[in-house]
Amino acid sequence: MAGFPILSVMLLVPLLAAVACLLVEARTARWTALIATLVNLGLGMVLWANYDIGGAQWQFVERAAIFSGFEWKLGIDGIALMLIMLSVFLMPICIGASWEAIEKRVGEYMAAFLLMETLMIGVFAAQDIFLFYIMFEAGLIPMYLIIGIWGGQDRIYASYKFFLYTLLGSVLMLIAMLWMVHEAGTTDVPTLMAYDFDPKVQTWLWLAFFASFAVKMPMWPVHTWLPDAHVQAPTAGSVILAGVLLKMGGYGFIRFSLPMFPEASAQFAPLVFALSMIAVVVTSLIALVQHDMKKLIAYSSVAHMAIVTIGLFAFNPQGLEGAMIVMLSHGLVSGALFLCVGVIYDRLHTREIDRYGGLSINMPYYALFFLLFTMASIGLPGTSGFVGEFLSLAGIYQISTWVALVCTTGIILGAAYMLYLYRRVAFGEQKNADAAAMPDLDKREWLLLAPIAAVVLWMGVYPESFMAPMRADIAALDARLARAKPEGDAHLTAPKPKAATTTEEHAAHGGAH
Amino acid sequence: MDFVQSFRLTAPEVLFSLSGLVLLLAAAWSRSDTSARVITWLAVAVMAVGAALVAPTLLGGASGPQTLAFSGLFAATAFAAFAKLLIIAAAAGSLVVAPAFFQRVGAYRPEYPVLVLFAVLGMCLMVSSTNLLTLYIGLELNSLAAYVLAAFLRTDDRSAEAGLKYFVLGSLASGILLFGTSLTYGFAGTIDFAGIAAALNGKISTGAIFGLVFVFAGLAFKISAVPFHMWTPDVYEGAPTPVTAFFASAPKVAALALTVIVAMTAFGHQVAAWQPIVIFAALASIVVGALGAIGQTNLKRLLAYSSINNVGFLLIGLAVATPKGVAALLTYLAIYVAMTIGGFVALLMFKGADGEPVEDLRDIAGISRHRKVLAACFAMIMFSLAGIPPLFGFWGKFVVFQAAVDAGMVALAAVGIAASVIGAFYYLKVVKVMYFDEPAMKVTGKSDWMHQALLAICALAISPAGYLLTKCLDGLSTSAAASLITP
Amino acid sequence: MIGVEHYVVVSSILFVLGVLGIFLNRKNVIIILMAIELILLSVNLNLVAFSSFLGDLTGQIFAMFVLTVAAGEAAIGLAILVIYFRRRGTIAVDDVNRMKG
Amino acid sequence: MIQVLSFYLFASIMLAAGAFTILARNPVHSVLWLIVAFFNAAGLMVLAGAEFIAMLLVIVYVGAVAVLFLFVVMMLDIDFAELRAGFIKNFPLGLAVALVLLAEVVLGMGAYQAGSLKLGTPDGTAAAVVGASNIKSIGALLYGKYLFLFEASGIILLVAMVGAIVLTHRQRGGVRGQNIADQVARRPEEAVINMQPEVGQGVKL
Amino acid sequence: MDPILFIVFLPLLAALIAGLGNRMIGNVPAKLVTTAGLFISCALSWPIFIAFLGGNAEAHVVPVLHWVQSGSLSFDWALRVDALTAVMLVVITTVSALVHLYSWGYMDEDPDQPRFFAYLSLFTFAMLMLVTANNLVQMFFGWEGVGLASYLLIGFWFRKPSASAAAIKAFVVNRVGDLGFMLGIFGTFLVFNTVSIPEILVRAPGMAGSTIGFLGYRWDTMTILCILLFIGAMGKSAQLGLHTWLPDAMEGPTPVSALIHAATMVTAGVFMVCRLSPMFEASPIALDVVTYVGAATCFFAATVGLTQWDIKRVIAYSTCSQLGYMFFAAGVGAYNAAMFHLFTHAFFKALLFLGAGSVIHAMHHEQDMRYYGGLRKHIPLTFWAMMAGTLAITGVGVYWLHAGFAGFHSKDAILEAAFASGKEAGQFAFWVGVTAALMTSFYSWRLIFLTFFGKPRWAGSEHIQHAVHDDHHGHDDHAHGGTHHDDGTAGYHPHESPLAMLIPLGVLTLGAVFAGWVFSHAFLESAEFWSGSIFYNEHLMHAMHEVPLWVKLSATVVMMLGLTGAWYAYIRNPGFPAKVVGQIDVLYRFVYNKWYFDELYKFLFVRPAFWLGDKFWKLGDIGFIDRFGPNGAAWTVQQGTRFAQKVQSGYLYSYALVMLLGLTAAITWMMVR
Repeated sequence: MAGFPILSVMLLVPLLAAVACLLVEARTARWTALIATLVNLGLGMVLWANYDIGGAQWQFVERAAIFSGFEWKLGIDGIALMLIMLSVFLMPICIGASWEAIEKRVGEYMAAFLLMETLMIGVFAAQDIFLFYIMFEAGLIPMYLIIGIWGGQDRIYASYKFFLYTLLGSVLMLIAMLWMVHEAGTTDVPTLMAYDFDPKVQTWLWLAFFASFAVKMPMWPVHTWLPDAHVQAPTAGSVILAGVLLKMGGYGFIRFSLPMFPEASAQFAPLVFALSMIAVVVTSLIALVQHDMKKLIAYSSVAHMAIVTIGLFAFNPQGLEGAMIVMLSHGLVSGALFLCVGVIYDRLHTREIDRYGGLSINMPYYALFFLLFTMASIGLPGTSGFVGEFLSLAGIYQISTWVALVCTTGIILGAAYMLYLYRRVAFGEQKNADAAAMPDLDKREWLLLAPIAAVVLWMGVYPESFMAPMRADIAALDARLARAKPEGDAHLTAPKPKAATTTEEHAAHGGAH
Repeated sequence: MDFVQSFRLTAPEVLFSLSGLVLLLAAAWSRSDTSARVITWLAVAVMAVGAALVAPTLLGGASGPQTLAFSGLFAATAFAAFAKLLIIAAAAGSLVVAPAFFQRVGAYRPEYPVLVLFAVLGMCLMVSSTNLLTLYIGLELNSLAAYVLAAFLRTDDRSAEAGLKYFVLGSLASGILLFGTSLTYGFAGTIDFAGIAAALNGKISTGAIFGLVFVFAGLAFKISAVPFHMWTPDVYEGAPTPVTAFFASAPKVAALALTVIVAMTAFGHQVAAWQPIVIFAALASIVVGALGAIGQTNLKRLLAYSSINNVGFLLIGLAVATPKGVAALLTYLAIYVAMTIGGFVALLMFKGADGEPVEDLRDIAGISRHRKVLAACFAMIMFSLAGIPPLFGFWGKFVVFQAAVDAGMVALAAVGIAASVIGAFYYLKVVKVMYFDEPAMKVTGKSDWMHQALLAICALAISPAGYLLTKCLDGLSTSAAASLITP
Repeated sequence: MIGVEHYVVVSSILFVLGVLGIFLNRKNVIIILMAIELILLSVNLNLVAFSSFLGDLTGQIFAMFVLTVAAGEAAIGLAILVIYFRRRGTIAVDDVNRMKG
Repeated sequence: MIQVLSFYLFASIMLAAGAFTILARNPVHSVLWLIVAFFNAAGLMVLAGAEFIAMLLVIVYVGAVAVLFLFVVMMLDIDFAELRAGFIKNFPLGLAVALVLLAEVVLGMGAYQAGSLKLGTPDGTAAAVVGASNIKSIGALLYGKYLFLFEASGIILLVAMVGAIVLTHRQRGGVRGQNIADQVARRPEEAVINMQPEVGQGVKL
Repeated sequence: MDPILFIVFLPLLAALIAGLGNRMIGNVPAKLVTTAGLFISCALSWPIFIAFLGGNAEAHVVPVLHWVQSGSLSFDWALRVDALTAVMLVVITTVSALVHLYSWGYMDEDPDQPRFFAYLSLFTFAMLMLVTANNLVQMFFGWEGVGLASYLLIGFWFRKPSASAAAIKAFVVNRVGDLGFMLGIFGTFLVFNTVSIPEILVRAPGMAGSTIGFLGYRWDTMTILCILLFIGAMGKSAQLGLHTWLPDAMEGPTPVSALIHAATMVTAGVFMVCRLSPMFEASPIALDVVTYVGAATCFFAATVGLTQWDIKRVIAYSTCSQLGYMFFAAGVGAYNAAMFHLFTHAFFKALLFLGAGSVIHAMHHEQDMRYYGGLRKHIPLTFWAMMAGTLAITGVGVYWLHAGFAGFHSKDAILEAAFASGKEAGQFAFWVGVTAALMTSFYSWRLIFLTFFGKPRWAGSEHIQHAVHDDHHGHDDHAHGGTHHDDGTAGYHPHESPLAMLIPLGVLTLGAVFAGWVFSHAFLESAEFWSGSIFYNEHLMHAMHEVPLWVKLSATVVMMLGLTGAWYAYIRNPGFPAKVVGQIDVLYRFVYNKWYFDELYKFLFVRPAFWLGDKFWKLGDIGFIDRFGPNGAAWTVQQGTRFAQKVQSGYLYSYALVMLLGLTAAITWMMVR
């Protein structure tokens, strides 16, 4: 592997395929896109297989000083590896999901998706802060087009909202980055991660980064672009949006905000907690009253992302790893849920929950998959959702029991709205003849959902595969954060000597006879 | 006075004047369309030669006394060379697309390239000026040619109106500039930038301050910075499109370079005095440019506002008042020229079935369906103008804000960049119209190969591939800035 | 004794008159052109006065160039006015209003 | 004393003429007032010791520019009755702003106090040649130090000329010249056609 | 390969085969696979239990798979086998196997049988994972897994709106408990830095007296942890407050009710408390809480059970009530008694449910006891099975012989332990328990009398009419359907259930009759049997024997009273209940409506949730955030644009004016600077 610029190749493959897609007609474009994404998936596997767990923190590093002011520097750690894997895993599925649903301007559509893939991998692999920014921002363009061209009724509003909202969030981050680079004299992310900024300045820098990542996550109250974007985007667009784009916010926190500004992170943790708590409760309640499936899932995403943020700001390995797993899990699960919506949307062309009902009767396998992902979404143990949520919440409990309590109510509310959705879609009598006549999953849809289902279970039962590569990086981050770690409200006091005697008495009492 | 040395230093300008005269003669004797074309190409060739003459200055990073020609009236510094190259490129670009445009209405005449050539000459003087007089002569040479060019399509109502507005307001602006010049002369006792700088050091009299303000006001008109921007949308809309392309690019480069020269040399010790003005103008330009553009349906007007918007960002580079800021401004200018020329060329390619220009935003609805490449290029230009990475337009904003942040002007950078989001809105709108809306099928005309070629070049330059130029741009602009500001 | 300040005041007033001429007038573009000439005149007056009081001829040279340019400007301005009039049959400032927004 | 008197005379007449220039309803009057203003400005310049510029002003402006204005005014054949000089709506604002500007310039610079202006100090490179006349000194400078710009200003004039011609010069359209050869060569059989139209068909040309 | 692996994973395998194969493999193979799997599991479980009974088995842990390792938080998939687990294993696998078998008959006509059997097996797997958990998280896995299965099975007939509503209710209410459980796990991890149960139990006593922060207050460590965990147990075991899902869960097919909502899943809470008994022992306050909650539930559910008409609901409330017994037994420290009652209860309650199922089956899915009556002769085997169950639940037995039906041994032990504990809470629990026993006896006999005795009252039932109507449809004019038969049968002839249903009834009848007598020694008096798997309070066990005679006899006495009362009210003088009800109308309605818990919750939680959601959405997100955020910004920009366009008027003079304004402003600024 040594010397082979696998990350650059992974960026290049979809890029070239994107150009190719623009030039060929629909059928060929589909196949080109599929093959390219599969090739990238393959490369991702190679990457994972060759990733040396416990080896150097940054692996597959490539650098080329071909730009002024910043470098072409790529490299990954375990965290990035996992998110890259998520991206390359979801991409072929997205292409597959669009196979029949997209009929107009197929070449451009595929090109937009492939470009998106390049940029996503770029975001996670970039080791230069400005390269990261470029990739991070650039993703807006293809997504804007995807929502705007192939979206639903109100696509224009949604696409604008998506674009401008996220743009506004991230421009401030750019200023902060500029300042940091000026201060630290380097654009190298690993170096910056070890640079100690003045805690006073950290406050501002942190806020600037927060503006970007909070929007991207999205956190309450800057989440309102998400439901609109999701509802209007085509199925695959929603998948990629929920699956990967939202993760960029979390990735940003874990790669930038936390290691670069530990003190500010600690200082602002209460803010994050407050917003997250509100998000969990409020967006869950909102999800409860939605009539549009995608909107419901979108709101649930906000709630899940709040679990990510509290995990991240728990300042301990459980929280951090939990947050990462929630991100991965949510990427898969919400993606799959959007696919599930897409499956029936393709058949009936409505996302109105009330138009469906009793789908378990005519679409049993669909109902099964939908159920699995619903359960994963509400964090049923054994699915990926549980591991992440559990760790995140276990992490936050050590910092604040209040936050833990409020956010844990998310498991109740989550169950309520997801099951309510499931009930209205899959249970009950078949209300509409057209919905009742829908055929069950076809082969293509099986191929889309089954792999996700498999990974969801895999991650739920044996998350070690996913956590092992990240462990050292999380530990490093935890060590970095140690100095700013706030003391939790739940800390234990040693048993009082007097109490100890009572215990003994009690024990004696119990065992004397 | 060493004339040989002086002529050597002014070789491009001399070349432009002499060939301008020769071409004018040629124009006088042959009045056919073909000859106009030939003269156009000759003019472009002259510019190419001029560029070749300028280039060594830039590459050599010329600075200091040996760049002065004609008793110090003219300085062929690397800074000037950088600006000249951009000016020449922009002028040549807007020139080669002109014949096809005018030919349809039968209005193309050989004087056009000659006027452009003289305008370029004027701009070269501007960016090489070392004193207020050279500044004025260069400015007026450029302006006079520009007034004529604006009204060149004399059979067109809008063109005439554009010429009139441009002329009246331009004259007012040069009057303001001159008044400032006279005050500066009076209170500094000299018109040499170096002399002014020496005289206006430390605390200066209110008269000199007023001179400074008037001079900046006059220059602000030329670069169409708010609140001296009012002419821009009308003139850009009314002038023939190739002329608009020219206006939006070359004179802007010249005027900005000139502003930089004046600000950094003549008033180099008075940064505190002009900085707030520039900052205000910068932010106001960003905001007003964006706000004005949002309501537009005419694409030329929209691009006009966009240019106002961009000037705001460029001025941030100046407001920083450091060599780095100047270098950033130059870098941005280079990218800006590519974007602007590209944008207007694309605009020129929006033609109806009979070749009539399509300027209304609504008429390009859905052109992504039948003119894929054109739409893609225009969309790229729009995103680039909005400064969305990975398009190269981002880099311009990036360096400017980097300079600002490096100079400690974080608040300025933050406000500026936040305001840029407003601007993104209308660029998005254009893309939206082209990509999301149902086709209006108005743009059906064939494009000239020249247009296509030029658009391709510009599109390539602003594409992510443009980042490969960053090293080169950075090196050149840094040395150019250094040549201007000698510590 | 007449000092330079007198000249400055006079030329300032003239300058302001010229400026006023530009935007107070709404019927006749020609007047605007004349107002511009007034502005240039004020500048020249300033330059000459400064030149004289500084004992430096640069101001007068400058004034000469201003004169030259002003002549050229007048020619161009009138030419534009002529073609405008040809197209529109009016030179009322109020009518120079086809492009706005 | 006479200097002071003439200064105030010239200055006041000039300003009054300037005001009338912009206020006159008839453009012709405006031009004439403009000429008056120029003459008085020339007078002021003479007072300042710049004879050459003063003469130039009279020659160039009064002789050329003003006449050009007059010419255009006449040529355009404008209905002066319509051109009642009205004032714009925001006249008070404009006036106020202009006055503020004036006040600031005058007060700010301290120009209301005699002898208060602190001018710069020239480097002496452009000082008047001792003993030489104003015109000679200017000439020496113009063809010496400022030669380059002098040439450049020539190009300005050239551009102005070219521009003016390009804009205004036109071949009269719609004027049909006579081609006698064609007229002579025309034959009746080309001009007259005999047709036998069917009933109700009409003639197709 | 340890047999426990087969015991646990065979049901999973079977569930996967049946579930994924579904209609592809057909009904019979799916049923065969699952049922066979369970019987094998069952067959492997008994030897383990017997080995523990014989005292020749060691507690051991079988590792399966690494699960999670995050910082110091680490937990694996592992199967723990000890005496406590062994008890649960036999209960689960036995009842489950029998229920599988029973379902062959009961679900015979259902089109979705593979799905049903897959769910059942899946449930069994999850339950087994729960009881074999070696750490709290795996227990939670099982906890939630059984919740899922319960959800699926309650909603099995998902076309019925009530069924799917009940399913959601069950899941969500359980999640409320799980909230406590999760927080408990987090707290436990925080305190002990591990979630491994043995380690926690070893160190728990040492933690007494330490404090921990929770919600801004300092609490006694063990108290708060135990209470949090106990909230989880309350949810799963349907204790007062979180009980509302259990009666509704009867929407599921009756075998499900028997397996999940009587014998196994609902006892998970008791199991958990017993499993963590050393922890609870470290906190007297937590124990008191457990006692009071258990006692209150015991009483509450019994009162409601008195009034219900739906045969399954009566049994459901009875279950709820019995769970209360188990909890207060645990609360007073008699964990072994609790486990014993759990054990016996599993048999007789499963029997009651399956019997009820058999009745329902015979009565064509009519569940209202008002339309039963006189069934004794029509379905005698079911009758006798039900009788055995009722004798067991009411605790019929003879004190002096130390012999009686299953409930006699376990329930008496609980009451004695409560009395003997000497604690205030124990006294309270004792009296409540006795009262509840009286009511238990009454409603149990009421059920028997209403169902099997008296005259048929079937004619009023729509189900029956429906069935009759369908029967007659082919060959008879339906105009006279039902009116012909003055005997109240509406012409309907109930049939005894098929063999597949009767065999389980038979086996469980044996359990109901003998389980108490056979195992009471091991459970109640043998610390060796428990071998440390629970906190064995030997002191209390001794004290139990010392209680006064009247205490020992109290249960029997109240049983007799209840029986007599029921006989009087439903056989002797059938008009009597209506009269009594008429006199205590308010109280009756209060009890009949389940103390208005559902209404209260609907008012307190459900409606506000929807209302708030709607408000947060329409007023919060749309009306405020969007309106003043993005849309507000857009509006502001729009206004700015309009202004900019107005200024750009096209007039030269206004342009000049703007320039002049700019200039003047700059000058002014310079002057005032």
